[in-house]
Amino acid sequence: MREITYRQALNEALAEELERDPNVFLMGEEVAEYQGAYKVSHGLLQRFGPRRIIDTPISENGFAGLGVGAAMVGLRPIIEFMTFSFSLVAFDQVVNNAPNMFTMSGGQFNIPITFRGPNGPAHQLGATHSHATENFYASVPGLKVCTPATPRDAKGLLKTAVRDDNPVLVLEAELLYSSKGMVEPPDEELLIPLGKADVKREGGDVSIICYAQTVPLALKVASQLEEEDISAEVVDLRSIKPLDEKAIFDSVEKTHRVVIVEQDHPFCGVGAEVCYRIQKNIFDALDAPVLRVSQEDVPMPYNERLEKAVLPNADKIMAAVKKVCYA
Amino acid sequence: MREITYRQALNEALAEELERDPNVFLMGEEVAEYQGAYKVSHGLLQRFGPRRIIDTPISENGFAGLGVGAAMVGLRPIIEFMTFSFSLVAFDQVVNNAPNMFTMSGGQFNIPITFRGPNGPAHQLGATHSHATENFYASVPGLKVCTPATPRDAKGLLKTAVRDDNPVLVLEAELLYSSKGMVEPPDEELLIPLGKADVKREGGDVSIICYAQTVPLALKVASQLEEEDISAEVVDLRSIKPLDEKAIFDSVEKTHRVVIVEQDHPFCGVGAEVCYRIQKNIFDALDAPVLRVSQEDVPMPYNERLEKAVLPNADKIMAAVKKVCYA
Amino acid sequence: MTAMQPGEQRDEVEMLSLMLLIRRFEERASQQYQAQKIGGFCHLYIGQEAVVAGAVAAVRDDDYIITAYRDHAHALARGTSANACIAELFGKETGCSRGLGGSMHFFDRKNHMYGGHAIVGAHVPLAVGMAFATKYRAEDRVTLCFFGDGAINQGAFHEALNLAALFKLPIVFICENNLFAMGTSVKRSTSLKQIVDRAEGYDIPGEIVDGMNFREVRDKIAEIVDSIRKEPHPAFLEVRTYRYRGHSMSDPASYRTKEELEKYRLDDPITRLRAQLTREGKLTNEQFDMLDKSAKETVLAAVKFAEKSPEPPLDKLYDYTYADGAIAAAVPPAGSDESAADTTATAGKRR
Amino acid sequence: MTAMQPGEQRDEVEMLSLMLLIRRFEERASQQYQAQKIGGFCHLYIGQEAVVAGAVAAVRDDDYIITAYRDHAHALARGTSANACIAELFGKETGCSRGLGGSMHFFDRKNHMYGGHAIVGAHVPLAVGMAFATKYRAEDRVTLCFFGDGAINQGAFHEALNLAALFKLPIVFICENNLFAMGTSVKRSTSLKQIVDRAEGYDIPGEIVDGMNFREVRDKIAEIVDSIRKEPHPAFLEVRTYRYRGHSMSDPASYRTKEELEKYRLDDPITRLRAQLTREGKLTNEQFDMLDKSAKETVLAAVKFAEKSPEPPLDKLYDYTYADGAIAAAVPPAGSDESAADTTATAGKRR
Ligand SMILES: Cc1ncc(C[n+]2csc(CCOP(=O)(O)OP(=O)(O)O)c2C)c(N)n1
Ligand SMILES: Cc1ncc(C[n+]2csc(CCOP(=O)(O)OP(=O)(O)O)c2C)c(N)n1
Ligand SMILES: [Mg+2]
Ligand SMILES: [Mg+2]
Repeated sequence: MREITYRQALNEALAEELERDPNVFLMGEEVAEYQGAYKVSHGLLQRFGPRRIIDTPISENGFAGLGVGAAMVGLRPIIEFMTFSFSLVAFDQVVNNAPNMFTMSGGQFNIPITFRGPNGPAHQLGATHSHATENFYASVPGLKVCTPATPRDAKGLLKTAVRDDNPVLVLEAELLYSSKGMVEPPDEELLIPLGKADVKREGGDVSIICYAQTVPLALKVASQLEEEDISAEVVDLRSIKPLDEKAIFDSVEKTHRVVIVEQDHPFCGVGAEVCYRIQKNIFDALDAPVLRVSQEDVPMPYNERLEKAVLPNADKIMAAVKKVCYA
Repeated sequence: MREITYRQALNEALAEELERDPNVFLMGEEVAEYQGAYKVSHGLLQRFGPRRIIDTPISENGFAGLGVGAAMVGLRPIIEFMTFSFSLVAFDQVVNNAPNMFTMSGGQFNIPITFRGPNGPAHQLGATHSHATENFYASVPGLKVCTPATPRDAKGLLKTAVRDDNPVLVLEAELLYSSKGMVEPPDEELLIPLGKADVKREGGDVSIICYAQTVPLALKVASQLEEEDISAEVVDLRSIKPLDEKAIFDSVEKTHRVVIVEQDHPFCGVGAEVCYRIQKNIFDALDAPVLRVSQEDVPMPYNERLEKAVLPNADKIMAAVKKVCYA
Repeated sequence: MTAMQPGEQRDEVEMLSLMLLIRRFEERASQQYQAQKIGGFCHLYIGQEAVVAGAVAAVRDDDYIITAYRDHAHALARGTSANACIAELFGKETGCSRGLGGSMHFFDRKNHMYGGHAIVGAHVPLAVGMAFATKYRAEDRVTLCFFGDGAINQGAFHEALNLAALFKLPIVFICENNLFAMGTSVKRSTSLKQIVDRAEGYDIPGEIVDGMNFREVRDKIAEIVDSIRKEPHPAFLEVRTYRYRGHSMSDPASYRTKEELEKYRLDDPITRLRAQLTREGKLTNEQFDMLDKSAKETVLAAVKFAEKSPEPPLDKLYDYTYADGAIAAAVPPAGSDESAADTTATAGKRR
Repeated sequence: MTAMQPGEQRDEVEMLSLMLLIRRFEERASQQYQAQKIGGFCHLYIGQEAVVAGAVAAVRDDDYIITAYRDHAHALARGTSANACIAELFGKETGCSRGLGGSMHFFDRKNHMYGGHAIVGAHVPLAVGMAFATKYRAEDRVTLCFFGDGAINQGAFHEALNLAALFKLPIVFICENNLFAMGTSVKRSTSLKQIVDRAEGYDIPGEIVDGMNFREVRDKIAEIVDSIRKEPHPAFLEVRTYRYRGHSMSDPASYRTKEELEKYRLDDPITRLRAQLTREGKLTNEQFDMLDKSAKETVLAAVKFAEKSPEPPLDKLYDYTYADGAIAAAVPPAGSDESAADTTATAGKRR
């Protein structure tokens, strides 16, 4: 194991999959000559050449669809959205063509494509550039959605996504690109299955269910809670879809109290889905209502103070935990 | 009161608002010369002329954006999507430009636009043409979403939508276009507020929460349940956003048991949101887990029998009701 | 003119019988739709037969074909059986999309028919992706992408054309201009005098051809494809044609005059090819009647076949969503006939 | 040539001082960004000043203007105060978008500046809608829609141009071709030899103008706008310009050579207009220095103003989402200066 950044982990995953399978290629805006808008694809053009690392014009709908078509005839495209806010102009290709093809063709055409890029609010980018898209995409049958929070998960999930025979969205966290963590050495194959949550910290009093950018936040709150003698378990979903019900239920059966920390908007968000499943399946295990901490239900303002107020934060999580614990 | 169809009700609403306010216009594919793909705009071209009833090419993203721009400078566009499945190619305009403008401009530009058209599965149209989009749009702050189930609601909600100073989506139900119901005479102004649910049938044992195409289904099941001595209350949400929490909670406080019948996909759907709010706010009122009946989480197959199996139906609702009642 | 002589490759009488098969198939589909044996939307190709027939006559069987929702003819032209096509309309397990796709979503991987796509314009980027893959693998396949005159005003179309031109992909964009998108005539949807002019905006060579004339379509596409195989590049072809029926089964088509329709009917593509062949002594009236009878019988037999076919099993409802579901095992893996992606491994093929 | 003589309308020395204001503003913004007083993305206009200055010099104050995210200059050119612009960058309540929009989302309704839009290409349909509204109301306003060379490959752009042409809307599409979209040069993004050729694909008249030359830009736009006011129609203008800085503050712009940058710097639009005016005896060196000093002072004062300004109140967080929230009362109702929608009521205006 060695310590690398989340960005490096993604870069290694890309390089390894490009190396392993000649059908894999990477396409997107500024992925090649510019080395990636966020440098995730740094060095790949030099290593794999312009046939496999391909810059595009600003045509998300066009190149997302190009990827789906290439996948129909046997390639395994990795399509980078510079950010998932820009995937909204390609929405139809992602939600209509990619996930429906297998059904509509009676199973003749599966679509082994990976859509990846940063997702969710970064820092003061304003309303158009701060979209968290996980609930949109997870709602669509035929898609899979994962949301790594650590370098290790980023590498392992991305590699698994590329090998999956279905369309998979890897929703990365821009604010975590420079964060560091321990990852297996490059010569050890690292694959993390989709649909397996990870208990990032064990605890007995409350389950904090989180993913992506909210994981470090939840861990921080969990440490603070220790001082107040509340033992929080931090469950990192890692995959939104498939969702690891078992891991969630196991934790809740133990703690009986749940706070979900999500980075999307609350209405019909990930928290709502997780909550539904918990109360449906283990209603009697709950000693308090499930609470969620999400973005406030407003378009993202630019002003820093307001942005902070819109985002989930430690105070809000803390308050929610206390509420469920003293309910 | 007289009996008219849902389609006529919408047509009257359009005509009355066009008549009332010269800033209102109707634009979309085949709305004018063809008299509407589903004849909702029948006769409007003849009455209001081509300046205000405007056919477009197949350019949903273009004319949705045109509507938003026109709304920025004082017009009140009604944009028809032939079906909301086609709104997915215009997704960016609907979720990025329309709802964010007011915030981004610091309140200088509100967007008084109505997007309307049939939404949700119709009959054997297959995976690309059967999208229920309510959870996508309701998840976006800045949008309002309503889903009329009766001719009266269709007329009253559409008229209110046109007068609202914000972007409102009126998600109509194709399968109900020819259904009939009592509506106030044309000389009586009919406005139904957004955000007010309607108890379509009173009952004491279980709350069936529904909207749009699932309302007649729920009412049918409620009658059947009577024979088995279960008294079901049918709450028609009418608006998904704003959501009428009070009406929901009032019903649940009375019945203590809830089945949500939605027409979208389950994952991060409307049912999940309604469930979250119930358990959060009136946890102790619940005698059983909240259950939802939705589409199965698969792309819509063409085959009729499979399509029926995917959709919510009376049997599924019945089973869910019995489960919550005998829990 | 370096066009190959497609006449050497595809027998014209065979192609005439294909056109007859398409016509009789669509008539039967219309009748079965009215008898409510077919659900959903159903768009007929009657009047446009020479377009797809001319196209398939000009290309190899392993070239890629993809189209919009008016797709029955494209499957038939590619060799999908009438049985599998009617069965699809009936939603049967024996259908070319297992009864899961329906009229608008015909697929036939084996015959290189890549659908049947129902969101207007949205399949044009897919076609570009298919052409991208052939170039990536240094194959000399050409992709034929069919779409209607209505599709050229979609953003997806625009982005796809620019990408194809930038990447110099081996693809023919074939606009089946039947003058209407539902009830909207081309002149009300497109800001141009002629559609083909739009190709210039991408620096893609464009041409117009008479879509009622099988030979013209075939020869023009053969010429284009030939030039693409020599040096990959995109091309645009506006094919002027006409649909005799309404847009879909529910459309009375009152937006056009009887006279207009009659004018085009007089120019019927089947009548025309028949007359050409007869004049040249390649076809007798008796032979034609036989071909037509056989087409009718094939379609009628297909209806019987479809009627007797089973529906897709209910208990597999959840198996069609992800390729790792139970159904996947039964399906040839993606790319099974498109191996060896690395150009270095494809000796003898064009780079 | 029926162009109005814009020189009669806008004093060229005034326009030079606008260009100086823009330049000094952007330099200060750069510095303040590095000092972390500005968050998010920040895209500078330095090098392109003649484009927007030429444009505003050619139109009326009540013509509509809308642009992409590189928008500081467009607001300043429209008369938004430097105070309100710096305050917006600082996220202050006194900002032109109340501190809620940020660098990419400048708005100023009063001055007919309709944003600052950050999704590439997505504002082009909005512009078409604005032009639609003016025609609907039979006003003789013209809409100027600015966008970058990168935007022309977006579907939204394509659909918008076709709609504008079909509906004959009074709009000028102004492509600020600065040769790059981030690190992607035009020749790598666009399948055309020159961008303006794309306009032909919509039957929209297109022209090219030297964007480093204020007078050329002004005169060409004046000529186009004049013709549009006579008879509404869309027009396309490719303005050849250059940005001296990186795409945004974080871009070292290593995709281009120092020589290329130097070549354009020698052609600096401010230097050029200054030289023209000096040569013609309309400006002395002293006057120029005064103008520059004043620009610098204005901007510095604006920084002070912004620093002292309050932030938008936290307790109104929920009031900016819907127009029926508390904030709505404070805002002039939509269309307040665009009354009387019915053409019959707009006597004396062109239909
Ligand atoms: C994005 C989208 N918008 C609208 C529709 C509805 N629709 C289906 S076919 C059609 C007309 C298409 O006309 P054209 O492209 O000319 O093809 P043709 O029907 O003439 O073969 C329309 C508007 C759709 N399927 N997809
Ligand atoms: C749909 C979309 N895709 C990608 C981006 C990211 N992005 C922002 S600006 C830009 C380059 C635009 O270049 P151009 O249009 O030439 O304008 P310029 O920056 O030169 O003014 C890109 C790719 C975006 N904002 N929106
Ligand atoms: Mg057509
Ligand atoms: Mg540029």
